[in-house]
Amino acid sequence: MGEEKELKLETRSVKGYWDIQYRWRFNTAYLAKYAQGLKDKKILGTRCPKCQRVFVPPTYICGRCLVEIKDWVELKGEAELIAYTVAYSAITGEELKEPNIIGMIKFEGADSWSLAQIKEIKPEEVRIGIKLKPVWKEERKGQLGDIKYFVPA
Amino acid sequence: MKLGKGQKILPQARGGKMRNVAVIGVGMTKHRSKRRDVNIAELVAEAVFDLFERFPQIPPQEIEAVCFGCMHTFEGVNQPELWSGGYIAGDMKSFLRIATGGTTGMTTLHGAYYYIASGLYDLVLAISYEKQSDGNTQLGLAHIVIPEGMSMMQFGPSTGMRGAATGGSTGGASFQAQRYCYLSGATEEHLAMHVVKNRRNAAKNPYAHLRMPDLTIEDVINTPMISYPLRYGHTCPTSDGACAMVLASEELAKKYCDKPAWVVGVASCATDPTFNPLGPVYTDPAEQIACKLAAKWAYEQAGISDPKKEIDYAEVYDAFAHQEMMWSERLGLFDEGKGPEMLEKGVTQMDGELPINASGGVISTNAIGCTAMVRVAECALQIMEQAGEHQVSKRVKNAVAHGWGGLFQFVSVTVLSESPKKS
Amino acid sequence: MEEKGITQVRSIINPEYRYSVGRYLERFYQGLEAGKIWGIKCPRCGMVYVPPRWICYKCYQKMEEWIEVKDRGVLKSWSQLYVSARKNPLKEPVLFGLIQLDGADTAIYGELRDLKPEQLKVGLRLKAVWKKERKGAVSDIEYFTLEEKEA
Amino acid sequence: MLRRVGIVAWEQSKSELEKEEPREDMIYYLVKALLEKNEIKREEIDTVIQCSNDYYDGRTISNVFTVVPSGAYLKQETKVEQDGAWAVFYAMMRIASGHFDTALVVGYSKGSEFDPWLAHSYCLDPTYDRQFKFLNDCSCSALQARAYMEAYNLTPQDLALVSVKNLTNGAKNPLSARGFSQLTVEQVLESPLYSDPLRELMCYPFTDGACAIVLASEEKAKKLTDKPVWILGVSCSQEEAYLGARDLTQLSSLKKSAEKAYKMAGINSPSEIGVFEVSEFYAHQELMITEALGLAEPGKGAELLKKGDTQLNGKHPVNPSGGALSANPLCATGMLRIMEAGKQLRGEAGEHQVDHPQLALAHGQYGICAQSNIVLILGR
Repeated sequence: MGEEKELKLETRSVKGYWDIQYRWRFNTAYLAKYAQGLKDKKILGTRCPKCQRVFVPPTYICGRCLVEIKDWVELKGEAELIAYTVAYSAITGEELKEPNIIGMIKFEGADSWSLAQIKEIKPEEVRIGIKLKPVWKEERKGQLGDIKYFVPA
Repeated sequence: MKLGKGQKILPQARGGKMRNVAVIGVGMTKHRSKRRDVNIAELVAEAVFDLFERFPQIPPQEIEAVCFGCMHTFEGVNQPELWSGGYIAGDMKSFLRIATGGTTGMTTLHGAYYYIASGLYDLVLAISYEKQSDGNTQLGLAHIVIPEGMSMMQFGPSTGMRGAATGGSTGGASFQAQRYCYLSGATEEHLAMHVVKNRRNAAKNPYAHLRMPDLTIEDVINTPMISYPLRYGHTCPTSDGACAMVLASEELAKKYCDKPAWVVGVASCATDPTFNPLGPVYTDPAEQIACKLAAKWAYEQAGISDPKKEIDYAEVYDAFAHQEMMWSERLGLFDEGKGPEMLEKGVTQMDGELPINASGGVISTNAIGCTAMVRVAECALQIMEQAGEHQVSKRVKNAVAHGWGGLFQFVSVTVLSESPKKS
Repeated sequence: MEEKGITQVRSIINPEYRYSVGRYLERFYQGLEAGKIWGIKCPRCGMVYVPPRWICYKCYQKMEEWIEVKDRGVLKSWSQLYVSARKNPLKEPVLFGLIQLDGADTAIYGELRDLKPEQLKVGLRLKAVWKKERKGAVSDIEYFTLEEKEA
Repeated sequence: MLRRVGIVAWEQSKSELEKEEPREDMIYYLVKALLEKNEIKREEIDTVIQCSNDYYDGRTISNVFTVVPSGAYLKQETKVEQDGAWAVFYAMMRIASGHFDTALVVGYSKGSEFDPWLAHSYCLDPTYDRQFKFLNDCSCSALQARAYMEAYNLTPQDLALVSVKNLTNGAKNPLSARGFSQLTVEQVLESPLYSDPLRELMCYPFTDGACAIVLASEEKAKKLTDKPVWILGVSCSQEEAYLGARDLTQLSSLKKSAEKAYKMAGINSPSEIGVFEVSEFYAHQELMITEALGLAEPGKGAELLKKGDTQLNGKHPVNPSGGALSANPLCATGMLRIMEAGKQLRGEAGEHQVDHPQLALAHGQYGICAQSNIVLILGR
């Protein structure tokens, strides 16, 4: 083995599967509270009691301090763009109808960043540092999708 | 790097006497996109045979332990060291199996290092592989977040999740790329320049996958944009391949090898995910605090106080076109923001002052589980002067190898040297 | 955690894999298709492996000496399976075993049919029953059953 | 070994057949309890070794989201994908090398959230073995059980005696997942047949659980606790995978590991060891394990058991905690054995405490039919 012409040899294939049926459990209490806040146009985060860092979306363990986070804070809706990408094709490789701008944004008063879709701006006009604001759905159901996307403030 | 209150960086604990460990043999399979002529165990065996053929003075029967690594969900074989053990002189030997995402290859090598450094063993084989043509890498990678993602679906898809569902692994890297370009001023030409450099280097390495001696910057720039700023030509291939290394104690290294490459610094560091489509992200994906820390610890161990002067060669994990520039800065090889300039000046070329990825790097070859080990293997070959056609012009006294993985959160660093550590 | 909110979700994606069998099993499967069983012999210890493989695990030797073995042999171990790998009851229990073929030093798996569990013992002589239409897969040997006495 | 390494603290999540607590919470509370009870600060931990398996977790790179709850943030973290006892072994080597003074090892799995037998069937060669749909963890072990029983004329009653001993011991261990204060051989032999001769009560229960252990260098161990448990000997080895080529009547790799570990610990005979905590995933394996460890001649494991030697109050108590038949949270199982062995040495095992052991043995295994084995010898 190892010779160039042998490397190209095709031997037959047999199938195999990863067919375990998982029954994963998750602690979603924090996300539920965050989603509920969105219904009232509130952006909620959690604050580490020790290092005071604020996380949005909320998390419940601070890795740096190894403590459980129970304190909640409400943030203003304004956010700053930290990094972004413009997707031209889907995960499947298909070309998208129109380019999709996704930003990493930081809410005012938060120490963490989150991902957000950005609209009403041309890809070539996007700049790091621009201020963004959420566009809310008219009928909010306490779902993550209650924020439709973000637009320049 | 900003650290919170009360956060101190732990120095490496110092024991009394330490043991010197050296790389005395390296073997690899030829990496190709599809190796359908062999099965997984045979692919692994091929790398080990390559090692014993290239370094015939190492006796296979003297191997005491095997450290084995791969990302087993990509191929659907659970703990493949069990199956492969009988193909690699591993019968009745001590086995350790390590998996840490993209860094697996290097953390596996670190396992072999500690086997010997502990004083328990003297001759250890480290192996890593990936046979992506057997499996489904995209689906495998998606399984990093599928469970968490599904748990969130009761709250509906968020704006970010909808967005992040595009681009696969590139989707995350493109934020890092964009952020890095913003911080350093790297341009589209720099990204392409890096790809051209490395794939031309790969043309000199028969074990590499994408070997393109005539690639031009225009060729790269003309590939389709996947996710700004990354184009198709800016991403690594998926390869089948395996890598094997033999590590030895000082006594055996001198017995079995004329010019061993000494392992003088090993370190790794984990943070929380720095790209996470589901939850909050705490740190800049381009900042890579884990890399800075791991490098600091590894240099300290190696007694290197100024990597800019003392490191002669580097192999870094450049899965995407911006990463070689970024990592070389984070590893302290250049000042922050100087990566693009160094690339432009040809400093990192095979005949430059600080050649990086003469093997062609990850952008030319990526069999995920073994990629990080190949970085160390290539550094070792340069020090041992066994790299063949891609041996760099300058003499390599100290080299640094780097691996990266997880959700942009694990970094491992290995420093090799032509002389053992003074103990 | 303080607020209870445990969500349970089930997996829905099952990745599929295509394993290339390599040159050694390729020849083995080709043999099955032709109604032959190929083994391979270690040049050092002389052990004959069925199914064939590249390397002898004991001697770390590459093997190239192909040996055809008989489609009959002796039972080494057996079991009757009542539940699936997910612990769900099977419709019909499956009787299966490890059979060492004449000329081989290792055993192969096979289903056992037309046999009662009480009849089974180590060393029992069995023969392979081949499928009429074979496709170069393990299922080409449909099952093993009692070897009739030589006439 | 360059320096002596001690076990200074341990903690386990209660093993349960089904735990409501999600993975991250289980790990966080476990590590938190371990550090707080033993007054160890997170800053004092130099390296963290996790032990899990992507197939058990159903996640590629399963440690991605457990770095934070395990306290590994900004530490030298790595993940061992075998049984937890190997993770302890690796932690020990890391400390012995002089690079680290302390290590935290965390092993866990949630058997209620995946299909362990199916996950183990993926260990088989996919190009041949896995093409036979009847092969899985249990049915392969049944082949091993049958081959072993045939070789030494053993009966299902002999296997049932192992279940009776371990499951009644398990009832004395408040943290185990399965146990019966009263259990008879008949009851074991009436439990549902899975793969002949293995019945429900002869197979390990799918278990949720986790274990965390802190190790330290000699100097540091003495600072962290006044009752460290020292690792005196350790060895692991792996035999051939293909069942058709293996001698299924004995555990060769365990035999070799035990011999090496005894030598390292300076032990001439296993009878010097006061208590044995072993990973018997199936009832017949405990008999094979006692033989491989040298407590009994080949084929005489059942006799040893019938004599009462391996009982809680016997000459060589094996699995006073109830063993893996009482609780088998994969990846944590070997660590539980180490922890239980440590508890026995410290005299902290409670109702299942044996009489003043000076040395203890912990055994871990993984792979189909205990293909890979590790032995640790512990002492005060």
